[in-house]
Amino acid sequence: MTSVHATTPSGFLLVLAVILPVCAVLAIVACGPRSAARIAMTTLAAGLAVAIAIAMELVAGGTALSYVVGGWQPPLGIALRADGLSGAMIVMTALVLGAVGLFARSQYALHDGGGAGRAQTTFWILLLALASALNATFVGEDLFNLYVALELLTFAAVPLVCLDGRAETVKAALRYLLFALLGSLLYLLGTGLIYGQYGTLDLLALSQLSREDPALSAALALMIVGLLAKAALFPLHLWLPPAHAGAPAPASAVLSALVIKAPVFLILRLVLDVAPPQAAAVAGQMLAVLGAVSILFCSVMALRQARLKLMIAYSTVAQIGYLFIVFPLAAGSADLPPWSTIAWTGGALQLISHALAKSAMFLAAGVVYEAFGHDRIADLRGFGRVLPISAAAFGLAGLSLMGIPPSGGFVAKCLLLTAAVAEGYPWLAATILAGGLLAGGYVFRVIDKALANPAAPIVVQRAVPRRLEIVALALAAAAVMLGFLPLRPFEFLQIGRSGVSMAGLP
Amino acid sequence: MTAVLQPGVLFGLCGAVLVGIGLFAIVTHPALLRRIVGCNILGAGIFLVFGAVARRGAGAGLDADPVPQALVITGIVVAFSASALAVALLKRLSELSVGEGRAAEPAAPRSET
Amino acid sequence: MNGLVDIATMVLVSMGAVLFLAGALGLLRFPDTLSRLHAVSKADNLGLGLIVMGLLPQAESVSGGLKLICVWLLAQISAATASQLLARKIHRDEGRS
Amino acid sequence: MMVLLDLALAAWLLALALHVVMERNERSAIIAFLALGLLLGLVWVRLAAPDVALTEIAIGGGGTGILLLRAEAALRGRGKHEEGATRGGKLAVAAGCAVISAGLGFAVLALASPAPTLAPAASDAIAATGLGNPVTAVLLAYRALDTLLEKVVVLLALVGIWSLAPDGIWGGAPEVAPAAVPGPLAWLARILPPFGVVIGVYMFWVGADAPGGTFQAGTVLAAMWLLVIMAGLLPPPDAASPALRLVLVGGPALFLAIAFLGFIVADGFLAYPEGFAKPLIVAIEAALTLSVAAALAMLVAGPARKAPAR
Amino acid sequence: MTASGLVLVAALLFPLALAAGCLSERLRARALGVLVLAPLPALAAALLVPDGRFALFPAPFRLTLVLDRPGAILLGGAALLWSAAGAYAASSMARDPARSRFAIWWLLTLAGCLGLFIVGDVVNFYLLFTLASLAAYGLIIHEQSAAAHRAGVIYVVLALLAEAFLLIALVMLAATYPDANPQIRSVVANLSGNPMRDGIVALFILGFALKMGLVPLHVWLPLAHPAAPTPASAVLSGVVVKAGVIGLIRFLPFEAGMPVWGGVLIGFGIITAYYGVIVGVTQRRAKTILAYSTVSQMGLLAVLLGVGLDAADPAATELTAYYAVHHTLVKGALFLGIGVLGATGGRRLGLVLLLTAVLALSLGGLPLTSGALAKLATKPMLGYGWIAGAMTMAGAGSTMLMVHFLLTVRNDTRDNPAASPPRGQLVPWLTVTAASLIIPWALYPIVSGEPVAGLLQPAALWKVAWPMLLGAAAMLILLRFPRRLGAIPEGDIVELAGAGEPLVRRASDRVGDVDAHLRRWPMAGFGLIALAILLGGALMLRA
Repeated sequence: MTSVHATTPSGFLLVLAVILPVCAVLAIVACGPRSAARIAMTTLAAGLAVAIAIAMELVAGGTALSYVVGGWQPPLGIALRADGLSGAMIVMTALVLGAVGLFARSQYALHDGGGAGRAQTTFWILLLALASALNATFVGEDLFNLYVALELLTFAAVPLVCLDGRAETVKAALRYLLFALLGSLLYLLGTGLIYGQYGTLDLLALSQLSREDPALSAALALMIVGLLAKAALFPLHLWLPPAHAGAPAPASAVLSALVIKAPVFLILRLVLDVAPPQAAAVAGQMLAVLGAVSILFCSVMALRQARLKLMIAYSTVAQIGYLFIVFPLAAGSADLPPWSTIAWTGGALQLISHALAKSAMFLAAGVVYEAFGHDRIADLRGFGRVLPISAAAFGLAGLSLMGIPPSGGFVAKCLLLTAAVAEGYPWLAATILAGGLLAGGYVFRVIDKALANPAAPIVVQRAVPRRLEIVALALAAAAVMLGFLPLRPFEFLQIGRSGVSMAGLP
Repeated sequence: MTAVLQPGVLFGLCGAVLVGIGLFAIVTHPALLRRIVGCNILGAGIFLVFGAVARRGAGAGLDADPVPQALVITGIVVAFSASALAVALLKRLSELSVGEGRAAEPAAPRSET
Repeated sequence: MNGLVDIATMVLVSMGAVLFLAGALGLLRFPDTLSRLHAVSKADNLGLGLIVMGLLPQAESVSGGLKLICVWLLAQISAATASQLLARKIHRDEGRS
Repeated sequence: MMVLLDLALAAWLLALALHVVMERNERSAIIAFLALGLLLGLVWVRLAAPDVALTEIAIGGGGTGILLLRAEAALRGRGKHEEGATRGGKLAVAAGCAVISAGLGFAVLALASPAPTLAPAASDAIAATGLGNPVTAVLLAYRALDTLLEKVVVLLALVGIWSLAPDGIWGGAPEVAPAAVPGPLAWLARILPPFGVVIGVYMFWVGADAPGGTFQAGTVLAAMWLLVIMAGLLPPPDAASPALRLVLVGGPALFLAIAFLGFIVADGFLAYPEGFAKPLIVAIEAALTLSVAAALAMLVAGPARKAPAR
Repeated sequence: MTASGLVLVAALLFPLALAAGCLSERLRARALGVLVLAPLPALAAALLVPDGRFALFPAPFRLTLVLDRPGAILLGGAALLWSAAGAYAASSMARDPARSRFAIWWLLTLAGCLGLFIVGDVVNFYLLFTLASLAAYGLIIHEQSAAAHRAGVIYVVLALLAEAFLLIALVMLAATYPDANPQIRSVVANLSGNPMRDGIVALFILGFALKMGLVPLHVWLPLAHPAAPTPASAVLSGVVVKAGVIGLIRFLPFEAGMPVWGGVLIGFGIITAYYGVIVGVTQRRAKTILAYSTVSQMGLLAVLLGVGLDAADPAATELTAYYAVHHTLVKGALFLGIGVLGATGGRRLGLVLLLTAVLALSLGGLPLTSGALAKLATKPMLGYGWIAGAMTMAGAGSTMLMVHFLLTVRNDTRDNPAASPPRGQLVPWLTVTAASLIIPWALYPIVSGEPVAGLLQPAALWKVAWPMLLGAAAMLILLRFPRRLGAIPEGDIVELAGAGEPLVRRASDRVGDVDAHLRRWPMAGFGLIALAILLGGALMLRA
């Protein structure tokens, strides 16, 4: 193997990012529910510190962080590696999880006094497991290790869906589990084929070894489609709306904001790092078509929804579509590798700003649900009077989804649009614009209700602590703040990328 | 032709067919329990492909490459955990909908989604 | 000497195999569940016993032989229990119907 | 001769799999699936993978089988049915599956030749671990991170299953034993466990150097424990009971502790200090075996049905 | 940074700072009172800052503020109207329970609107344009009536559409440009070399025409402007529509000229000018009539810009700005006047009516008023061809519409001798009225380059007087057909969209059906298999 991972001095941070939450899971299982929330919050804070440390190391060093686990070099052993994109993902994950943790701490403390009940304890365990699984996905370099991480993710996400134990959420969870399982099995199958062809599962090595051959083609097709099933891209989105709409608000927030990003991230790595250039182009075109259809179709579906959370869930499927139209736009060229293109930055920014905006939206919707006991949009007239902060959070997050300046979503869409125009993809440009209009439609439907005069005096069923609303607002504000990034390729996302001699280049 | 009859190839092909059979069961069978069984068949087929890969990689005094074999062991445990979770969900769902069915809808509950 | 042992092994294992075959035939041909059960458990117990006996001389070590006997014993126990449980179930089902 | 056996095995395997899919009666299908598990065990032997064969028979066939059988019994008559595919849909899906199988077969046939392998690397590196079984070396040394995370997966599945209990009885015990324990079962539960425990410990112990290891041993132990509980000889444990939780967490915790120890005394995370690799690995395996046994048994037992005895 | 630079920054940031201040409870309670102050820095900038250019905030923000002649003219008039309308609102809405919310939307719209006149870089132009567009929604729906909500919905849909057109146009404009956020001037100068220039210009015209309300994209305007509270109507109709005008001024290549697109603008402008009159005379509500008059006047502005584009004449932008500022002040004063008239009775009523009549007829070109000045100033540019003739006839049409308006408001006033308008409303109205009469005189020599004395010649007077008389006469004839009233509903062709509604609904239902179908398990499973085969097949064939 020509490529050798070498542990960098601060590579142990990657191990910590993956393992710290695992330690906390074990501690909660061992110690019982009493201290669950405390352990979880401490760990999330530590996770944020680790994430920031990773980002700072990346900026300071300008190269990727690597860690060879146990000193066993790949292909026999497993390596972890974080480049700029991974670093950004890790920080985003830590931020969103921290905010959701704060939200859940108040919310779950609300329901019963001790916070030692079934849903509470399980929630904290699953949240920490999610943190570990997401970080493992973002830093994994080994395809099978990534499979285990994906399964960990699924197993943490599924019980979150049916935390409230109602029949319909259990049904949604089962459907989610089966479809995700199907997806990860297809991924595993592809892993087997790749091992059989190249004798390694290390992504760095594969990026140099991969050639166009039938085994790799079959493997890539299976893996990408399997991951699509987990990412719920149209037309494989059957499980997402009921699952994300049925889960408790903090769970929906992490599911929509973070969990479906992990398979997307892996598809990105497969297409850009593993697939040979021609194959990457073919797969990229197909993914872009699916992404475009997803944007248009599911935005219309979001417009049609009568319930707030279902609307947000459909909007997630639509927004995921934007991440897939990046592939042909970021194809790059001989002198401009993909990660120097503006589309690469736009895609990454879309990923991050959607995570922030969507979690804010779900949390705000959770506050609304908690306050009114329902989330039927038609009956929410004037909720802005009662819950002004939540309405503001929803509105700000909506700005980002619509791509209205100044917001992260705007910068992302503007970059993608520029790329679409410059690369000669008018249909993608039209899709981006139409998607923005439709998003405007469904966000506006809710805002209009929030500002309307209530038909009858509003009755709030349960007072919601202000803290909950402020968490949602903070996330939405973060999504808007991203809009002050400059409109150009972002250097941080290129860290560690140039080291990979690119498979996508001749 | 004889190459196909090597265990390393034959059972790989066998695994490929099992994958198809498992997929068919998962997608078309109306009973949820049988879909879980289908997942296990699909899994078995995938593991056989791994096994074939391992067998082909015999060398250095070993009859097979130990790495894919170890992966399969991990995979089997994960698949079992998945089945257990799915079965538990299924049981819970049936309990819940029986309770509901008595209360609300006497007719056969038709799936809502 | 060796030849004699080998012949004994062959004979015993073949008889065991025949018994298994008979059991299988019974499973297919007998009219009702209880008699099928009877055929299978009888033939299998005996067949397995014969096979194990036949293989014993071929064992390379004492512990290997012990393992073989363990296998037979465990199979005996589990088959007996399983047959019992099945028969019970059939009995109860018939009583109900 | 062996080719014929292989062909027969393959044909039988496929026929049985088809039977599992086509059979109308749920119970028969599941029993056929159990048989499929045994058959797969044989196939794994033919693929020179005794470790996998043991795992497949113990977990893939046995564990999953009992899980499914229990589920079938619990669901009988009210199993959830969703809409199936229409006739045309079935045909289309069947055609699609056939194409996938064909493509996959083609890919398998087209795999690189000579096959790339890590067998030399694995056997070269095994000296450093002091182990004799390369599969164990892969699981607990080279790719120990996978194994560690996989333990968390199992634990998480258990947490997920436990979370399905109704609020009031969360933390209670599952219901495993039937209302009236049949005599033969009770008899078996008295006779078998001593054997089973010996076999389990043996499997774990030889795992370092010969086929066997934590999963296989853990499954046998789990089966014995379940048997005893099913026969009503021991009560099922409360999910909240500290002893159970400690056993569950013990294995991964020890694993983690030794992994972190690697930072101080060896090259880093999950690295074993030279010369101590084997004893440390055996210690990890011992703790993991117990954890796996407890976790697998609880996975089969399902969520709580009785309020915790507090 | 120089003093004039500071003033420019203050013009943009002061209203935003006030809006931010409204986060505090205490300030929010008094928010209505500061509305009059918010545009003062902008007014100061328009008066004090000479032609200047100040780039502020280097990378990564790159906010550039530029004040040129057309920008300054528009900024001054707009700031004056905003200030006066703000004072009016402080009085008329003092009892409104939702006044603080109104004030926040007001400040945001104001910041966006005034900022547009001075911003010099592409990204911030778009940002402020969006701010002005979306914040205006809050003003439109303020009264919360069903009509207001309907107007708001239609407005937002079209505003977002305009945003989309502009965004793609800006992206296409800047895509080939190395700098991510270039100056508007430099990209427009490079436009002629851009292979996509026709598409870009078409999209700009589409986007800004939506904002201006050119037919057939005007439907939101006659619905939205009357729905808002009176002071908001004044600024919406007076200033916010000018966002489209300044957009066209900034982004169309007047130096290089584009005859084809100039012709398009002229065509749409003339159609709009007549269409606004024709539909306007059928309306019953005074505010709606004024809104249609705005539509018609925007058509005239489009013609002016079209002529400039056609002839590659940059001076057209100044003349357009001059015409626009006349319209800003007059239309603002007319809307405020409706409010004042409603509160006036007795002897003063006649006086107020007289003043209103002068204002109204000014739009038609009453000699010695701003309207006459604007028409005379633009005459030379139009030449003596058919365009000039069409414009003159449009002036006659304006007179018709204004006579109709005057008759309508006179009918609406109830004679209540005791009523007298509060000073808080009267003074702002009088201020705007006075400004509308005086400012154009002051600007005339600068813009047209001719002395004011020329305006007093009898020939010049007659030039503007005869179309007026023609219009008035036509209206007298039209009065014989009272059934025309109400013949065309407010928002005219938007009613046609209602016919399309079942179609849209059916399409949407179809999408829902498809979704339900796709989300069935076997279907999704089949989708998964099919995708795998497709992708695998495509990859293998390539391999």
